[in-house]
Amino acid sequence: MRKLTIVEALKEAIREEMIRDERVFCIGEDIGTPGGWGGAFTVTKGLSEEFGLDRILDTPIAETGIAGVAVGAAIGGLRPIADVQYGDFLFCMMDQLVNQAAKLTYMSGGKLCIPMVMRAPVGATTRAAQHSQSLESYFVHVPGLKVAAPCTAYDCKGLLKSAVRDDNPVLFFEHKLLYGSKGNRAEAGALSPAGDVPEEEYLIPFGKAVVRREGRDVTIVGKLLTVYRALEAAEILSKEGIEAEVIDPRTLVPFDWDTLLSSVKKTGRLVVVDEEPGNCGWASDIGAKTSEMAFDYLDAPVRRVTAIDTPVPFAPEMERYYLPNAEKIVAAVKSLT
Amino acid sequence: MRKLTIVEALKEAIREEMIRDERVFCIGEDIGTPGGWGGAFTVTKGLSEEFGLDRILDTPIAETGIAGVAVGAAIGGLRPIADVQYGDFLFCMMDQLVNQAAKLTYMSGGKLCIPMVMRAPVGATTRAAQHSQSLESYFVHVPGLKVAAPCTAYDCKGLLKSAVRDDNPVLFFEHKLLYGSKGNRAEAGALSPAGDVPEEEYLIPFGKAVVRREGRDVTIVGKLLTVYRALEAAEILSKEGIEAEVIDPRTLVPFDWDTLLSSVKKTGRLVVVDEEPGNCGWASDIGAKTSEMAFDYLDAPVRRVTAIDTPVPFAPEMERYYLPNAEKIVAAVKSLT
Amino acid sequence: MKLLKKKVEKDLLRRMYYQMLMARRFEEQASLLFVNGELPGTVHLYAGQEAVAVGVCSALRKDDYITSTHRPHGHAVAKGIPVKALMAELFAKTTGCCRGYGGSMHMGDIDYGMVPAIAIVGGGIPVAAGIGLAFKRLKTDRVVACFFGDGASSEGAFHEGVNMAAIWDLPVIFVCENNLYGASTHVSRVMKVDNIAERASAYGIPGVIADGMDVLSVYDATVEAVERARSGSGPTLIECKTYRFLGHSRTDPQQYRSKEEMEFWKSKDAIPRLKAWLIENEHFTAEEIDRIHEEVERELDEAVEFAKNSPSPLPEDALKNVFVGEGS
Amino acid sequence: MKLLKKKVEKDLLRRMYYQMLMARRFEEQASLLFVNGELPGTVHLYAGQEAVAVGVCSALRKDDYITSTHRPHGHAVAKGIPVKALMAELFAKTTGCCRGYGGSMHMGDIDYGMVPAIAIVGGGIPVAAGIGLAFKRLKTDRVVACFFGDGASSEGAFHEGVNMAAIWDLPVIFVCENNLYGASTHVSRVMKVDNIAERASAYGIPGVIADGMDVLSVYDATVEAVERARSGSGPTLIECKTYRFLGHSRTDPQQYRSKEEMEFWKSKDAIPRLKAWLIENEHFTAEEIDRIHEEVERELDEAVEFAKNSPSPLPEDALKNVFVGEGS
Ligand SMILES: Cc1ncc(C[n+]2csc(CCOP(=O)(O)OP(=O)(O)O)c2C)c(N)n1
Ligand SMILES: Cc1ncc(C[n+]2csc(CCOP(=O)(O)OP(=O)(O)O)c2C)c(N)n1
Ligand SMILES: [Mg+2]
Ligand SMILES: [Mg+2]
Repeated sequence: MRKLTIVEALKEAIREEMIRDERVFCIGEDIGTPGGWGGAFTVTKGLSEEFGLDRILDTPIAETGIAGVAVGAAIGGLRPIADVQYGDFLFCMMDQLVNQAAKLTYMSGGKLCIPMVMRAPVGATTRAAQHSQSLESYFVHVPGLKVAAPCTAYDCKGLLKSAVRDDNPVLFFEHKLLYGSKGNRAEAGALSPAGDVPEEEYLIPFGKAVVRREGRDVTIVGKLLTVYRALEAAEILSKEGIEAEVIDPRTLVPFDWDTLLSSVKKTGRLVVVDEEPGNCGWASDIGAKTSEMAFDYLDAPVRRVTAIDTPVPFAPEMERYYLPNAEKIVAAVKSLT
Repeated sequence: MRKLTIVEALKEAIREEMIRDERVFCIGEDIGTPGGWGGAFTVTKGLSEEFGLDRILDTPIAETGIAGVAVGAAIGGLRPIADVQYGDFLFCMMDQLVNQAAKLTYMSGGKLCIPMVMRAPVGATTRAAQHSQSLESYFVHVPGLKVAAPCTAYDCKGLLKSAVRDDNPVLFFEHKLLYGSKGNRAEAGALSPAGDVPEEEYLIPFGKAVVRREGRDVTIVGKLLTVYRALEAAEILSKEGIEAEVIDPRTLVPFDWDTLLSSVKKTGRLVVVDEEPGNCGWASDIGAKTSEMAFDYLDAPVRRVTAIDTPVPFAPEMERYYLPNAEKIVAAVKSLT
Repeated sequence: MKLLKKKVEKDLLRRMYYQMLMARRFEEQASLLFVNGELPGTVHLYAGQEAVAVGVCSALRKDDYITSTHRPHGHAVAKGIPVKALMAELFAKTTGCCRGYGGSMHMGDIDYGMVPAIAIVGGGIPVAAGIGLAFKRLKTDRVVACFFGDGASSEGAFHEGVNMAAIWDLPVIFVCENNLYGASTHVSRVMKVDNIAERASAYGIPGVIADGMDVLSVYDATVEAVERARSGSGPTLIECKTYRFLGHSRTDPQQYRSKEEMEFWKSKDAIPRLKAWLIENEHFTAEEIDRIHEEVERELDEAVEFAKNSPSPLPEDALKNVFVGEGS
Repeated sequence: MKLLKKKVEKDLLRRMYYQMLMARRFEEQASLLFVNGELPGTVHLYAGQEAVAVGVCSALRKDDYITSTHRPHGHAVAKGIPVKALMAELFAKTTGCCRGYGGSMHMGDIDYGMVPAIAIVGGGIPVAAGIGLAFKRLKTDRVVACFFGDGASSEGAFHEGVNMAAIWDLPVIFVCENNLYGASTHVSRVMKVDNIAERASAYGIPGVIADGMDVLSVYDATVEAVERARSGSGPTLIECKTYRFLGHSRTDPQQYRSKEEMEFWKSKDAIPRLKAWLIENEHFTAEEIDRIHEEVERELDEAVEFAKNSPSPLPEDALKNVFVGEGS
């Protein structure tokens, strides 16, 4: 099968959906200008040539405006795919996402629908405090938003297409070190998880996790980049005879509890790996709920391997210390046995 | 000892700190105008007469501006106490709080300090989706912010004074149903926890919890209004022979793990009560960490009694269903035994 | 009183008077019910500003949209949502326009072209721009009118939303209801320009001032703005000088404004003003006007009756409608 | 070239030339080091805009403050932070101006009156207003200059921050560096006015235009604005028409602007322009200028040397400095 990078897979998803449905369009900063980036991470590069600048719509630098316009465009009958250059800037549009996008359907008693996708790149890449945050859990905490966090090209394509067709607002997180874009957007330390993507159209439903690796001794769940960190750790552990099962939830809202709980019931142990800081983060949520729902099956406490509770530091030495990695996961697993 | 409502206690704290230190001032919407509200919940009412409109500074309706100006004022040598009329509007200033206030000290390598207090009323009072949210955990998740969530007049005064003297940004949450303001700001369903407040000056350090009720069978921890819900539940349980220990952390960052863990080690059971939605909320954080740190002491899973994962509905019947209450807490406790 | 630019049909004038009166009486009823403890939550009453909502909405088609604010009752009446559904919403009943999920601050019904009111000050402004974008891209000639207050014009959302509508020539009519106060704060304390309309120049769009106490002045200005919008020439900012007669919200001490000022503005009340004009110009007789009053009272009584007799949501309905299709 | 309003001291001119050259050469070095893989992260280079930073900062006192952006190197040089500390920060060393915590995008040092750069576009604007508020309340006559780009003027934070500075007459100089592009997007696509200075009228403050390729033009405009600010007459918005000579950031394809446009602006380069003027007007001889060049090269070499030889932070230093007093 042909291999695509995540950038290619996302672009293909957008293209297909834009061809399928005239109402679909992209909106964001520097996404369309000919000769420009095609989005901070080149996902929309080339699309304005095909669809025109009306449907690959460059905006002023105005995040509240972008999100608010996306909400309004959805109300008015379009299906926006909005783009924020770095996830960190979601904080500039938080009101529109949390108070409007997430709540209007409910406030209307179900009469209004807000079909919009908000794409946001996250993750630390030596850009320091304001361009490195992982921030998915803020949005998992907001009732009324769906949240995707895929980590393979196959999933990115299939989930983005589902997100575009969903009648609800979707936060769609992408990890900067996974884009796999070649050339001038390659980041130091980037993985390039080019993967099989069929030519035929397919959709992936929200709420279905994937077991990335089977194992009997411990379950490790991560999201985005940390799925790969978990797989690295699993390889190391395997050499020592510990077989880890690695789960990739793919979407955080809805979340596939069946898959995670079956795994935990089998292994009796869970490590949650997350690039967000620990306090009130996603790892705590998974930990608390698993502890509650699988209490009698757990042979050890759920361990959380997260970023440390500090802003993201600049110096690479400190950034490495800040982030979760395979060694930390291995240590956490060993502490359970 | 004299009894003060929380509004009175907060006002007294602000007054004392403004007298003590010329650099302290208040900034927000409708906080100073003579003949106006004195803040959405009357906390600053009367203070502009005493300190002038320069130090009880009314702003345009512009939350990013308020928070940004507070950050800048702190940098320039003042000590702002900023006010947001409803906690829900924190989302309009999220960028300044998360990306600037919380991070500038770190970004500067410790050279800059941002002594600011951001006061925010939270809680549901039949105002529907955009004026009812409890949202403390968003800020607990942000490294670089301290977070207070007191529920008595005594604590409100002592902690607010400490917050003003802290050289770091503090998010100071107040619950609308606890203000105890009489007259025209009284809310349907409000408690009026007027409490003893000494005449003499005192400060309360951050990071010290209080055991509100002793018990041997189960620990219940809440914050703000849910501390009172927990106490109600404890009374009901006591009649059935179950003695609950109720803990009020008072500050969420830093958090007093010693007090909570000693209690849990004694009782072997924990229920966390929170008015925020459950997903990625504070209850999950306390649950996960307690499960991790006190695994061997827990006789039952940590149960979370939270708001449901929906926006806040308008109809009172639905709002009651949305919120945690004593009956739900009682049921949770009983499910553990 | 300013002459109309084109012959205004008799039924348009009738509807204007009817709606202004209904909006006023609706608020008086709501206020009473509220004080009697029959309504939960809070209310921000629209009394005094009726000429704005009605003047604007009279210039719109049914399939045009409006966005609204924390003070939406008048907008809802003017956009034609049945008062039964509005009253039932205040009572938090399933027959309400938001089925009891929204309440006073989120009134609206997209079937009548009113987006559920956004009570985040300024929050509706970029949303309106987005609706305008959709209307334009879908090659309709529909427009959207965006109501907001003087206070809202200080919000960043105003700046971003108006600018986007301007650069893309979107069919949006930005209607600033300058009632002199944002809550207790006088406009002169929060801006250094005399008119909010002047801010239009920062975006390269026309800014016009209308007499917000004169429904025909507002109507005229809107008709012109709607024409621009429908023809693809982009947005207009209309500042309507108006005044709210009652407190900002349930609990307004109201001591930040003087009796004289309040009296002055009450003397400009748009409703008796229109009534006098209608009779003077022989559009209607005094008796015909009386019959409108009777009609309004009857409908309002029916609405209250309807609301009181309607069912409340079930507690567990709270779980519904978080996502589309999980609904009631 | 425009005449100075007052006799400008020789050492001021010397410092201007020195700083502009340093700012330029610093970027050329940084770019080289970056391409060689010696620096982590990304850089937004300031080359081309030096007249703005230097013109503005030359009109400030040491105890005045500046706020900066994602493109801060030039501001930092102009505000007088030692280049050693700047270079060491790019190398993520403990001797850097932010001790390796901030990097290129957060350069600054409050001891030199530069707030660590805020790389959230527009984010520094309300912060600058707040600093102005403090300076005013504390009864100092200090001022704050707030640098931001053309792109930033579309942000809500611009609207809110400038308005607050205006209504409270705060001692702030808003310096918009209009380099024609926000990343790849030309200003004409994101605003309908010709000059950002025109937006000042929405806030009732003066808006002036300076030639951002002429340090003396920028200096003059700033001197006037600083006088207004220090005397309590409030803020000024200065739009400096300028151009960035290099890509927006590390990875700029740069195909959104034409060779001709780039050549045109390079022909206006402020550094040779000042040099010619200095010699022509006999402020300095060509040899004296050469000596400035040598000095800059020497200092820069020393700075790179210093940076390379400085220690890196320990990994666990990441835990420090989250809160004040938990520091290094
Ligand atoms: C973002 C935000 N900030 C503050 C408030 C609180 N608030 C509600 S109405 C209001 C005053 C609004 O003034 P204006 O825009 O002039 O409208 P008016 O009330 O006069 O109709 C304020 C401050 C809010 N709802 N949303
Ligand atoms: C809030 C925010 N949105 C987007 C960005 C990404 N970004 C960084 S620089 C830039 C362009 C800024 O343009 P301008 O303000 O004109 O400054 P210039 O780069 O031209 O100096 C953008 C979009 C950001 N850093 N912050
Ligand atoms: Mg108003
Ligand atoms: Mg620019």
